[in-house]
Amino acid sequence: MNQGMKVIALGVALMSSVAFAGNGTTAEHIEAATAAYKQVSKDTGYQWTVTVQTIKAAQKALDAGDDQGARKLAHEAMALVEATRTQAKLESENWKMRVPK
Amino acid sequence: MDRRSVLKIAGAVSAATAAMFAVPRMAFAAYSDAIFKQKAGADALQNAYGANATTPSDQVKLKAPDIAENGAVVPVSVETDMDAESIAILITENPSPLAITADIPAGTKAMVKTRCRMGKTTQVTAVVKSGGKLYTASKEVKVTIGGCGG
Amino acid sequence: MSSIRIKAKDRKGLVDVKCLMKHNMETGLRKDKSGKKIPEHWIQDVSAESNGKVVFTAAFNTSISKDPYLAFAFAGKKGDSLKVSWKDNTGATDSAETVIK
Amino acid sequence: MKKIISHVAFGLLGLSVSAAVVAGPAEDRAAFQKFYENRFPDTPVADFQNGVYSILPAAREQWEAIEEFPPYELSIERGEEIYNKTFANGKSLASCFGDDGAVREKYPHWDKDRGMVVTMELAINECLEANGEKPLKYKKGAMADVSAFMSYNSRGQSINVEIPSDDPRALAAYEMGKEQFYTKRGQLNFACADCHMHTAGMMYRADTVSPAFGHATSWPVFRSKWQSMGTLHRRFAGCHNNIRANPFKAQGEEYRNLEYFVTYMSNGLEFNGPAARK
Repeated sequence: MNQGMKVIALGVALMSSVAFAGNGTTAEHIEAATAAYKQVSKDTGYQWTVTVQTIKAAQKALDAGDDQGARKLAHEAMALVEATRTQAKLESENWKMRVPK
Repeated sequence: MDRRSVLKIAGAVSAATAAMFAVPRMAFAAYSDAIFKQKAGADALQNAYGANATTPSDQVKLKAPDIAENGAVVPVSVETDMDAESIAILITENPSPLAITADIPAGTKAMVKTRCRMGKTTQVTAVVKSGGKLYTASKEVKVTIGGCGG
Repeated sequence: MSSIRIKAKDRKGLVDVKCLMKHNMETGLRKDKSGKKIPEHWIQDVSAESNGKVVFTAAFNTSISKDPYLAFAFAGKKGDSLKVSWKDNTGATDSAETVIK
Repeated sequence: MKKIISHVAFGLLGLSVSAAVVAGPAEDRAAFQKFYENRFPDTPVADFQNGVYSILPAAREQWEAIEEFPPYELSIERGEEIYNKTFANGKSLASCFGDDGAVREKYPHWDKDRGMVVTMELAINECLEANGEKPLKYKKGAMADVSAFMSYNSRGQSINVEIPSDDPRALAAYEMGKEQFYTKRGQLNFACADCHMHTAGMMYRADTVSPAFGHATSWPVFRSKWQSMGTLHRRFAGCHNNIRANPFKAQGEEYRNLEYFVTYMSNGLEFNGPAARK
């Protein structure tokens, strides 16, 4: 798990450029969120349930022709990925504080 | 609980199943929709006991939790020292409130324990029929939605 | 094997009986995965006989929990027989017999 | 004066160094158990094996009413049948675990040859597969029944999980379980320890959370919420889902090591499964 942490900084750098650039099609935004989701899974060894649910919702919205809604959800999924990373980063040290001495 | 006793009972039960093929002579209390499908407890009592005037009595001992751990399985027990002919349990907020009637023949203790379903926070009433009259004890059972599903 | 488990114990002339009856006790309100209502199916009547004499009868509504539990007590003694039977709304019946301990 | 200070400093340094050196599983466990004993001074230590009922008298009464004729007895019977069923090769689970399967105290244990934690449920499936039988699903159903039967026959055995000091991989597995227990996960940002240690006994909406001391003792359980039997790993997964973290695979390395840690923390209590829970 610790070696995963080292990859995190790189991962954050990679994804932020795609996610919040605002250009590109909505499908591309969903793709980017999916890729980021897979990457964070690999890096941290775990995942939030809501992230994949949000990606699925984005795809569903896009399929239903709701481009704006889909884009919003894709960005939300990206934010969840980032939050997952931040949590893992903080927790790589913080968990030790909860151990009773 | 002692594990051996359970294994023994299991053995006794399976031995008994062999005798089961003969159709048993049933002596059931005769469930009836006219009693149990009533939407009002008073109507259910009227149809079950021919009366629905009730008197609260501290001789009716009702045991049910203040807060149910799980509304699907709420332990309820009713007991009385009165000379009872029948015991019933009403769960006011259920679609049909009457949950159970138990007939108590001579020589049987005026007591019944079971587990009930409660859809939401509800008044639970124990009814004891004694000398043709109905005596009751009630309490509220809180049914909550838990925080931890899993 | 019978659907009924009985524990019956003589405690100074009073026999403590505890029964557990395996039965789904369908309320008729539940829906299955396809959204179809599961028809009501529940034990309506329970009867207990000791040495051929009825010692307890009860009628259940659908508000009795799944795998119903029933406890009662009657004047009897060790070595007596005890038979517990149920009948559900489809007309199905089952019974089990034990010797009081 | 200077001398005194340096002595004190040296003394402190020495203390902290020695503490760092000896702080291993045994010290972890002592501190863990002490935490709960301080938090719940009214609970006799041995009673922690009864989960939330050890700290919640009102719920305990309902639990005791359920235990009068617990729904898991049917599971024990089913488990016994499966346990004694003859395999195609003429053997049975009894060939692996003895006539009554009273082997709960042997699990979880560190398997040095394979370099992994072996749990009872894993061992059950390995016995099945070694004899050409189909393995069982780990979370519920037949596996929970067999586990219930074996646990029942093992009631009263003391929990005495060992972390062998001659194999650093065992300590690493323990440490992984420990990290799991204390690390915040999921969108709700909870660690096992947040609920079941630091706020144990407090309410989360309508539920009081159980103390983790004693968590591993009573499995499998019949949970009213499930209306069925489930194994410890089913519950682990349920908890992870609750905090919106993807659960790990039942009997995967993560949960086996978590079981290793949690059970080790309850050393000194007794195995008392199966049990009824809300």
